[in-house]
Amino acid sequence: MDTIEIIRSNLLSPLVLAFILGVVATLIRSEVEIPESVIKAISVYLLFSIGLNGGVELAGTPISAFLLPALVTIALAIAVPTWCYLILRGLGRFDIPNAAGIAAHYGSVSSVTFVAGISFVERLPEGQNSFEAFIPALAALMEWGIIVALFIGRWRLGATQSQNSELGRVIRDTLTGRSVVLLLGGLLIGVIIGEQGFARIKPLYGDLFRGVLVFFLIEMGMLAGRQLRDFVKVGLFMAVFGTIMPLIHGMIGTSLGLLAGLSPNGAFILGVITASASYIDAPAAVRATFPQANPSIYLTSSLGITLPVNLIIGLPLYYEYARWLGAALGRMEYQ
Amino acid sequence: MDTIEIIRSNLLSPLVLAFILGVVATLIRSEVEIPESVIKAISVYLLFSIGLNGGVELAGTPISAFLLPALVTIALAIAVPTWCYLILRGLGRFDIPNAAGIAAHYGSVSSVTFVAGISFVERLPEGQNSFEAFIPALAALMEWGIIVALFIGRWRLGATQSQNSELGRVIRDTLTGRSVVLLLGGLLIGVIIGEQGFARIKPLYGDLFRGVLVFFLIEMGMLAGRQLRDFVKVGLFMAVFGTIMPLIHGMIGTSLGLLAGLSPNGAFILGVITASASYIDAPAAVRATFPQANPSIYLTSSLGITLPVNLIIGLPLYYEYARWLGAALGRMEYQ
Amino acid sequence: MDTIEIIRSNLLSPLVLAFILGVVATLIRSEVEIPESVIKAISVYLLFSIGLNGGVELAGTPISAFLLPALVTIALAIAVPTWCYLILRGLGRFDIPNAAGIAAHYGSVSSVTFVAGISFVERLPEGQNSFEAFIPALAALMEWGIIVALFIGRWRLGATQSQNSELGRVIRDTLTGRSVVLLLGGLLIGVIIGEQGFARIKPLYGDLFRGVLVFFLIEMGMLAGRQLRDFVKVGLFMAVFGTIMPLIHGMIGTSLGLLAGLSPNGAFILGVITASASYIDAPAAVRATFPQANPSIYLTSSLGITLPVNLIIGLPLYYEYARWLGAALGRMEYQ
Amino acid sequence: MKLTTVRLVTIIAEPVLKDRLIHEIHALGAHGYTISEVHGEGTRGIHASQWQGGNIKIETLVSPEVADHILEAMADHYFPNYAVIAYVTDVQVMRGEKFA
Amino acid sequence: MKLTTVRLVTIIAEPVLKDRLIHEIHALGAHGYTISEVHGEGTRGIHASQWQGGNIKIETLVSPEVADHILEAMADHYFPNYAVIAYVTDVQVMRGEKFA
Amino acid sequence: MKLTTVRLVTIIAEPVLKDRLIHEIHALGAHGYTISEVHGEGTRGIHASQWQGGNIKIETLVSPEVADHILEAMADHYFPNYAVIAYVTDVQVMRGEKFA
Ligand SMILES: Nc1ncnc2c1ncn2[C@@H]1O[C@H](COP(=O)(O)O)[C@@H](O)[C@H]1O
Ligand SMILES: Nc1ncnc2c1ncn2[C@@H]1O[C@H](COP(=O)(O)O)[C@@H](O)[C@H]1O
Ligand SMILES: Nc1ncnc2c1ncn2[C@@H]1O[C@H](COP(=O)(O)O)[C@@H](O)[C@H]1O
Ligand code: NA
Ligand code: NA
Ligand code: NA
Repeated sequence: MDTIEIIRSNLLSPLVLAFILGVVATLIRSEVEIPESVIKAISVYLLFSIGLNGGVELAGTPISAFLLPALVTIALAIAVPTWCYLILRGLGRFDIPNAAGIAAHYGSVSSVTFVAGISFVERLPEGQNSFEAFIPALAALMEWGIIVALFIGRWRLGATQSQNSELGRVIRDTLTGRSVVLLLGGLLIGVIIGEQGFARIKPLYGDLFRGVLVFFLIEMGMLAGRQLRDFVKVGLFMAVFGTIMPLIHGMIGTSLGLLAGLSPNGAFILGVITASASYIDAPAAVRATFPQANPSIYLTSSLGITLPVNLIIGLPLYYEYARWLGAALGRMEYQ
Repeated sequence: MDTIEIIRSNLLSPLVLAFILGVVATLIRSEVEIPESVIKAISVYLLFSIGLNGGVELAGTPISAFLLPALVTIALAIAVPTWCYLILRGLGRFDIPNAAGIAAHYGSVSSVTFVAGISFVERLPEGQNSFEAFIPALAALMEWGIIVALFIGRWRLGATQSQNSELGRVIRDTLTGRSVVLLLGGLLIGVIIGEQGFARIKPLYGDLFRGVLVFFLIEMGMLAGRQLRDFVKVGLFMAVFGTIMPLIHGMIGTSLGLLAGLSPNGAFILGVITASASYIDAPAAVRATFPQANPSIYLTSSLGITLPVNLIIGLPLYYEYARWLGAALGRMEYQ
Repeated sequence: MDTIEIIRSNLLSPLVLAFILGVVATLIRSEVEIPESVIKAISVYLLFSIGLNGGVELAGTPISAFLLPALVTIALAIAVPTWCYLILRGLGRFDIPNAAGIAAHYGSVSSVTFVAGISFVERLPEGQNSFEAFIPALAALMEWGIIVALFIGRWRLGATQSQNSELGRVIRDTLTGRSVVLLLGGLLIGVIIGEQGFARIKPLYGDLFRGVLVFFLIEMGMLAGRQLRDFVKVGLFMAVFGTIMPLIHGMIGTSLGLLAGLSPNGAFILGVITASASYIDAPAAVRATFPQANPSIYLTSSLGITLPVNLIIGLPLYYEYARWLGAALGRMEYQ
Repeated sequence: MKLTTVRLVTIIAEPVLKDRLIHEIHALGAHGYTISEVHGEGTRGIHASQWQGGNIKIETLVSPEVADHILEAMADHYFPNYAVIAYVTDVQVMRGEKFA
Repeated sequence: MKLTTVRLVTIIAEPVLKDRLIHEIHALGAHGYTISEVHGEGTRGIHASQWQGGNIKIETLVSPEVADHILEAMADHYFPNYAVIAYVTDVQVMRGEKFA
Repeated sequence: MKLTTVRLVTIIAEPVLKDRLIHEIHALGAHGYTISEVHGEGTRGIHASQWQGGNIKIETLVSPEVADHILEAMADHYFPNYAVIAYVTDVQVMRGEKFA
């Protein structure tokens, strides 16, 4: 498949089509409603499934194979929010709270984009669809990007405000946040139960995964659609930022992943993680730490711009790039 | 199988038994509770699944095969509410708002009955269980029956009231209503992704369908059970109307479907669509347009009478009729 | 497998690990949240599935095989709350309402523990994992234990209070309670539809069962975790009672089951039912009948102590005991 | 526009009381009520339905006499043993007769 | 601390009216509202959305004049045909200008 | 029947403030609270948790002094940067000491 074909095939995948259905439903003000409680339960399911599946595969992976990718991920979790902050301050002319707030979003992970990236790989033909089993742990590590951004902001603001206690709580909340606990908990359980224990729960955590994700993406599309309406409010700079940054981050993440020894598929997923912008954990953390930052800006750009950009163009792009660079590095053949 | 056998086998199908379990649970005031949010999510799933499955099959169907059935459906969406209105005014002695309101219910589609009809066919032995893939589009067309009934009522009342703007909104709401968007959206996605794309999400949208429907019908039974208690309130005329009309409509829909060239199975489902009385979209639309109409009447008759009549006697009856007429028309052999 | 091995393998089963994940998530105050409405729907699903599966198997079981186990279950539903009451009054020095209230919990059934027991058996190798199909009916019978305990309390208190009407309603509520209706309703439907009717809904009610139970247990773990915090409040006596009583009840239930002619697996499940302490139906019934009893005590001990004890140590213990006693009685070979 | 003053009685209670409270306020003369799901904490701490998600809140518009009767019934039947609070306030309505 | 008295208008209505009521109270001068899901029973008994789970409750803090207009609009447009009630009461707020 | 007048403080806020507000009203002397999930719109428009479904409403019955302290704390800590409103009204309760 060439690049155009990959983009086309992603665009016409059930996942992206369901997302678009959700966007369209919102734009024509249709009343399709998937209740919030079901969506919450589904996102628990998706994260736990990914952890589980990773854990089951993990058996036998030497810890050494994990070290370099983990270090690279930590480096990204420090570097990405930092340079986002600098760009937002320098080019974007945002004040400290807004710059740090937006940086927290782009420095951490959007679960949906991550899950869609995994699903993108699993959809590939047998034999080309494997990736490193410890990937969920990398996603959990990348959540630290939130904390890095908040630290930068607090430091630049000066710690005069009485919100230091708040920051402590935010750090704890990030470390024990839903995605971290479910990804790591699932991973651990997967390791312990192994193939055999997994076999009996695979109908739920394996076979159904992709279908549930499609269902979930209808709602994500509706969410993004609602934010799209606020598009004009964010201004031209953020529109460009929200479109370009994920693409750059995706390439950087992929490149570093390959250099750290990940397979092209694994590096692709690391690229997706890097490119994605959180829209659940980051908003809550930023709201608690920098209430003066304007939520319209960071929500609209991460949900209304970056999420669709990643799902629609980003995934095939990073994937092609990973294959190309992988081939260039002699890691695989690029047809 | 002869007719009695078909009725018996429908009565003893998991679907109908689950429905009856729901009715009984309500009558003995048991506290079985399936929360509303889950039920809402399930109905999104059911409609989307039907659309998807239809779409996947649709590939290769010539558009011409769709034309005549579509015209017949539109004709039914105009004729059924009209003649219901006339009967309700003439024989039932209802005032204009009530007559138009009830007509809107019987002129449109009950998703549950429709879905149960589809499931009725799919349960048949391999080789006898296929039907036209574009059927979901017919169900979406039939939703127009609501608008027809509302127009009739508005016209007879005279447009003096200030609610003309309301009518505009009701039309838009009907056209972009949940069932329409999910059925057509699913259909389109199904066409695009085809067999191959569907394969990976089939565990959810194919294999689970029938089980989920059974679960859903427990709740539908409880709903119908609650309405049954108001049975006496609707009066004898509506009790007869709610029992007889679906049977007549079912036969008419089936007959016209066969004449329009549908297979007996397809004609059967068109019959089911025609016979069914809406209890979600219609009540909301009628409430908004004719608030003076009495909701007890239309809700109790569509939910408490017509829904069970269709599920329990209607389905096997229309099916037998379709087979018999199909054979008479030389479309299939009737054993 | 020897006993240690059985305990180890239960401890490392997905079910128990998911439960522990839930406990840990609560203890580290993580915000994993599975909304209540989804949990309610899942518990309907689990009970209905168990009923269904039992019903499908039931065909052909002679009614006589059911009689003795049913009598034994009724005897247990009378004896267990009675002796609990006596112990709580005599040794525990509780007043009448508290003693009767706690007895109601230990005299009836915890659905989760019951479901986990069934799943424990089904996980065994083919050929060793069958059990009597009428088991769900025994669980429904055991719910009577609630009523027995309430009667004892009412009788000892004297019927002076005006709450006699309340008691009538509590009895009705217990008999038409969710678990009873779903277990028996499912059983009946299963009998009627048989293997063939079940085949098409098996993907939901068979294949997914264990995976869904794992999901459910994450939430149960969080629930138990929250109660654990109140551990100190219940005092030493209740801590010992909540730990020891299930173990004794489990052995008694298992023994009597074997004597009544149940297979070792069936006797094991009867043991689990006897050992388990209700935490849904009993609290509601006790609250309505003996409002003066202290809910902290009965909730913490049944949810925070007895539930984990049963899941973690109880299941493998009763199972080993059933196998050993079964062998001793010549019912099977104990390896 | 003619406004009448009626009493709004608000009851917050554990859910096990739901049916009984509804029955009781009807028996005491209320012609309607509105109920919602809430959570809460008071002096009693944990209660039986805690894990099932909280309390119910019942609001009913009634005449002053009925309000008094409801409060008295609450105090007599529920305050001692149940997690429940109740309070009243005056509100203005049109169609005063609907709530009298 | 300066407290201002404003009017709290509470409307309980069947859900089919949701969008219309929100639109109407905005048009009549309310600057905000809070909405929640409730259940209830009144004199009208069953209504169209009963099976969909109840009513909505809209609360809005407004000036006395706006409160009067909202009540009048309720009486004119909704009381005759819909299951709906409305009541008002005085409350104290800071930032009185936010609700004026 | 002896009724005491106490103050009902109602706070409507974005959900991110939940734990903090509960902690704060306890610290200022409230002995209990009731919380519910609501939606709403005000002058601030969109807020961070909009997509997660709305606001929370906290109601607490307190003495007049505590009510004042709560309002002041709201004004000082939350009004400037958060989507939050607060209002108070008088209500009558039995067992006045429970809320003092
Ligand atoms: N001071 C208060 N303000 C508001 N709600 C309260 C207050 N005290 C108690 N409640 C509510 O009433 C319920 C029962 O209170 P209690 O009986 O004190 O445990 C609590 O769960 C709260 O929902
Ligand atoms: N007296 C009342 N007190 C509280 N809520 C009421 C009262 N009467 C009616 N309601 C509410 O208003 C809705 C419509 O009332 P109605 O128009 O009387 O059927 C009911 O469903 C209740 O939620
Ligand atoms: N005038 C009002 N009446 C009722 N609720 C309001 C009003 N203004 C604001 N609110 C509520 O308070 C929240 C925050 O308001 P704001 O800070 O103005 O955006 C809104 O989302 C509403 O739930
Ligand atoms: Na990122
Ligand atoms: Na119809
Ligand atoms: Na027991």
